[in-house]
Amino acid sequence: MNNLNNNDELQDLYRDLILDHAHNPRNFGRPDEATHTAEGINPLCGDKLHLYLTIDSDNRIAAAAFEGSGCAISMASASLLTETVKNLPVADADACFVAVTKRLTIRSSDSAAIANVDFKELRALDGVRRYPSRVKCATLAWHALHAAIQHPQSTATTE
Amino acid sequence: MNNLNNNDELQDLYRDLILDHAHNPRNFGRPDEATHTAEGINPLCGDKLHLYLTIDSDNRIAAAAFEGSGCAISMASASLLTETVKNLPVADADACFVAVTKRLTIRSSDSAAIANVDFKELRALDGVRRYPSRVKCATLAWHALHAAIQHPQSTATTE
Amino acid sequence: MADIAHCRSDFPALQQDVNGHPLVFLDSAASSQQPAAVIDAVARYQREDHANVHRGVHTLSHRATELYEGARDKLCHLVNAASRSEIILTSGTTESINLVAQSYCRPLLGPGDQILISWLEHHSNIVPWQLVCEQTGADLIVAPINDRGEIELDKMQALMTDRVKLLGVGHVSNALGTVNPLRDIITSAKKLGITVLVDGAQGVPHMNVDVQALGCDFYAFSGHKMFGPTGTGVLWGREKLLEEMPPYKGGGDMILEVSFENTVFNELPYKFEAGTPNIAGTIGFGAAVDYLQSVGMQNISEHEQALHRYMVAKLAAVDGVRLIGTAREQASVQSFMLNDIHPHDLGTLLDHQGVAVRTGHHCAMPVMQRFGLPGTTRASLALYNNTDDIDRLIAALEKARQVFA
Amino acid sequence: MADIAHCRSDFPALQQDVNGHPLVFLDSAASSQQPAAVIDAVARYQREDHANVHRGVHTLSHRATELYEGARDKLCHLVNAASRSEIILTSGTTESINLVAQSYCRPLLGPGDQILISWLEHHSNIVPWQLVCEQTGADLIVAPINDRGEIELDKMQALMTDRVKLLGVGHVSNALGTVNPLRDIITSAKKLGITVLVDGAQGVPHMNVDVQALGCDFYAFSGHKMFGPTGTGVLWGREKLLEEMPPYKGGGDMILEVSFENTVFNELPYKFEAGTPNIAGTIGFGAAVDYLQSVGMQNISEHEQALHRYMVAKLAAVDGVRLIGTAREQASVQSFMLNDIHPHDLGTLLDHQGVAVRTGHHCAMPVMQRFGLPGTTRASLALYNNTDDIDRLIAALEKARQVFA
Ligand SMILES: Cc1ncc(COP(=O)(O)O)c(C=O)c1O
Ligand SMILES: Cc1ncc(COP(=O)(O)O)c(C=O)c1O
Repeated sequence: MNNLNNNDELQDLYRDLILDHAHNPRNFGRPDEATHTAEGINPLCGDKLHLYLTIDSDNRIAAAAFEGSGCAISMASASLLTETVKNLPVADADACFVAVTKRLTIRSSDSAAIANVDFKELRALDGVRRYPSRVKCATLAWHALHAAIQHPQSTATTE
Repeated sequence: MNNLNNNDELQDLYRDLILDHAHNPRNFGRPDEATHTAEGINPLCGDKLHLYLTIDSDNRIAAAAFEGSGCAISMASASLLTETVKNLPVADADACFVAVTKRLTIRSSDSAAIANVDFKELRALDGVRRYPSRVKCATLAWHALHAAIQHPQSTATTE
Repeated sequence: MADIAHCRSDFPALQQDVNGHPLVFLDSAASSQQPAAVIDAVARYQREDHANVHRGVHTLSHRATELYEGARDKLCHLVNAASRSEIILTSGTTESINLVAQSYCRPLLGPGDQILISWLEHHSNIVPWQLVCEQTGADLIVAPINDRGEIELDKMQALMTDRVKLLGVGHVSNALGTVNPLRDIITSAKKLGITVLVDGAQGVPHMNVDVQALGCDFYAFSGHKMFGPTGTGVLWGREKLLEEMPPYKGGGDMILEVSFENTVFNELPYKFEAGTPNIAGTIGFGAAVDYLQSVGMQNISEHEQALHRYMVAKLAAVDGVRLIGTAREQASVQSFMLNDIHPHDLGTLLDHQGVAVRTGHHCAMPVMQRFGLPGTTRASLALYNNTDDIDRLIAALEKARQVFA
Repeated sequence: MADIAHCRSDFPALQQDVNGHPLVFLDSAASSQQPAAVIDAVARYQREDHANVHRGVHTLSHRATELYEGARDKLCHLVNAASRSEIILTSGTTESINLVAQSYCRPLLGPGDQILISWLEHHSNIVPWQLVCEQTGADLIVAPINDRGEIELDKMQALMTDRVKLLGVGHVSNALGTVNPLRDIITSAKKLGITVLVDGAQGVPHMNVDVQALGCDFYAFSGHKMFGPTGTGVLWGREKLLEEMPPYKGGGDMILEVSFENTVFNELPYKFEAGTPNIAGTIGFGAAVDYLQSVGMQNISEHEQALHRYMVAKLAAVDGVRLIGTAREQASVQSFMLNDIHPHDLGTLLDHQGVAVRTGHHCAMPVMQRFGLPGTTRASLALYNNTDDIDRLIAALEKARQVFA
């Protein structure tokens, strides 16, 4: 009933790295202080998260944390996000938002366009590209990042 | 393009008697006095007529007249109605309403059920049975008759 | 179990592979598949008989009107309405309920008045009342449910006072499958003269419904949950109430006469049907009624009940499965959790194995909040499901557990 | 005349005999026929891809959502909306206009305020305003038309004051074919800051529509007048206005979050789309847009204009024919009278010869009153009509005159 190919694909989506971040999210919790916050809501999944950023006077992200609940994909993506943007200049972090959302939504043939961003661990999210209905889960935290950078207090949704 | 059969059918609907009544309606106009009146509206055609009855103390229809505008079928039917019910006891007139509406709407095999009413000139309306969308035109005045008998002042529609 | 196994082959959508596996469709509570008879009735209408209804004297217009009004007659008989004037054709349950909220309640309500619903309701039987309460200053009050997912009848009865102007309650919960004790609820409400609307979106597809026997005042349902097309639905209402209500929308067909001084509304049911209706969809809805009746509502009920019992037993035996919704009377809908796997992840893992379930809040967020869950996984059955489908679901759950272990 | 003669064979309904004659269909303004491509798109969707949209993670639900939202994108491009958030999917023009009346106007209007329309309007662009005026105490005022059936622009302009809160005007009159001078009307209204709704039910099927270039605020149209299914339609609105409007109906899909304390509405366009939408119909609507664009709106316009000129010349030459509606700019719709034959009798006589026309008031009773007529006979053309159809109409009229002579 199941063929190998299918199992491969599933394991591609739920890679160990994803499951690890989902089960043990990094930088989870509400920090005492934050200069920028955003709420992210994905009505499809009922995913809901708060992203907290501390942007210092150099326009650099000194700290990033999140809180919330959702599916493994959205939790892992948020966890990976906090690790990725920490210590990045704000402009670079926002570039990551563009790069990640593009990477997950455009066809692979176009991927050259975003080749200049270093994805490292973020590649673990690639499996989601085969599951269009789950892309929103993976991009939710990134939309919240973008919203927080634009407006210190805001709400982002994926619809 | 036209076959005989078709022309026959059309001439069956627009018989000379119908066209005669439509062009020269009998008992047309608003009488000075009437004991029972009803308005009939057929929103499909925009047909609109007023029926005026004078019912005497014997419960007999002493006079019947109508006023209004509409298609040839509805005008002819109203004209024929006024001639038919004049001098009839109210109960017999109401029986005509039942008989005519049934005759025009039920399948011919059932027509035995209404064989006891004498249709005379009303047979001219039979052609309408082949044009279900026009049956309402032919029955409008009869619905108004029934309404007027039930409630001295009322409105009937064919929807 | 009534033998209606052959019905499955009537449904073209079920004869396909999804993600390399024969499709197991367990999402009929969201929207059911259509038998070929319905799909073909719609296509045939469009190929042969289409024209606008009601106002034409030409042949196609007449045929379209006959087919469209014929569907109304079928729906009238299906729920045993007193007359076809009581069958208002709408775009679905949601619109039917909004019609009652705006046309019946809005002119009636003021501060101090209340609308009573239950904690089990679908958003379509919550938000229209919230909107009209905000518009009028009335209050929405809510009867609680117990841990099995049943309305607490005594608490609901305690909330019934003469301040309550309308009680809105579902026939069957789409999230938990609970069949509500409509007779008790309606009897209590009627003692106080409270008008009752039943959200029957999940009732009509699963059981014989007789609106006159139920004793409610309004009953709303959708075509697409009972093998008919989307964009179709019914509001049944008592003629006396419908007569007194002002029209909901204005437009063509709902009027007898329009002038700038004075507009005369049409008779029932047309007073509530403004504009060109969903003609093809309604004809398909009529064909769906024919289909349901040819299989037999009683047979459908028995088949679904037996299959539901089988599914519940199998699910309960899966390591880590927790059933959500364990009402003593349940339709063929079952929500559950598997360990702490988020329903959406589980949905993807099942889909990957060709098993289609719905995951999330099922448009019943208050129910989810009541159980402290972000959502559930829900398997819902229709006449075309069989024990193989359940076995496939169980096997897919076992596999999912392994991936997340 | 653009050569699109081959298109006729795309429409199955036109390949039939009616009353022993090949069908001549001249009733597209009431509802158009569908090309096989649309009928098949709907049937294919039901056979292969159906599930409820938006909230499912399984494959069919995803496919259905993609197809449904894909249709929205096509409609967005068709009328050149600024964004897909501005395309509200409704059940038709009538619902689109009611939405604006209830959601935009009702909170805004009070005694002394006015809504301005023209004498040419369809009931769907009259009655919704009458209802909201009655609800709020505002007044409906009406710009007159001249004997050609054209809006008297100067008189309409004279009625535009700062008391007018909304101007509702048709793009094309369904009764008389008049193409209204939208640019002049909208420019004048905009100088005074008046919000403008265009009833485009008869506009989109016949010409290129660019809502941004028009400069109006709302534009409403129906699928079934442009070769798509019944029960589908669009309200286009400026995002800024739509953002500020409260929701129209409550239910599933139009909310982000529901609780009994606080319900958060969804973003545009979903805020206005409560409940399961007409999924199959909307997918068919998208297929109809594809079809229109494959033929080319410019080609369609030219073909219809040429054919309309041919028809008007032929009709004018028939003894006893009186044209009703002789505007200088007309779409391919023509009303007329033949002697004193009642339009319904004429309709039957034509139907009998296989010629389908619409007869009556065309849901525009004020226009009929203006011309002192109970109704007219109306022939309306679409891309699939040809000169043979017109010749058949003319021959049938001659015959009808003989019967009534
Ligand atoms: C000009 C005009 N406006 C509005 C409508 C109403 O459209 P619908 O019936 O599709 O809602 C129509 C068609 O009947 C029309 O021709
Ligand atoms: C119990 C219940 N009520 C109301 C609805 C709304 O029905 P629709 O979306 O067809 O308007 C549904 C289905 O979604 C339902 O299950």
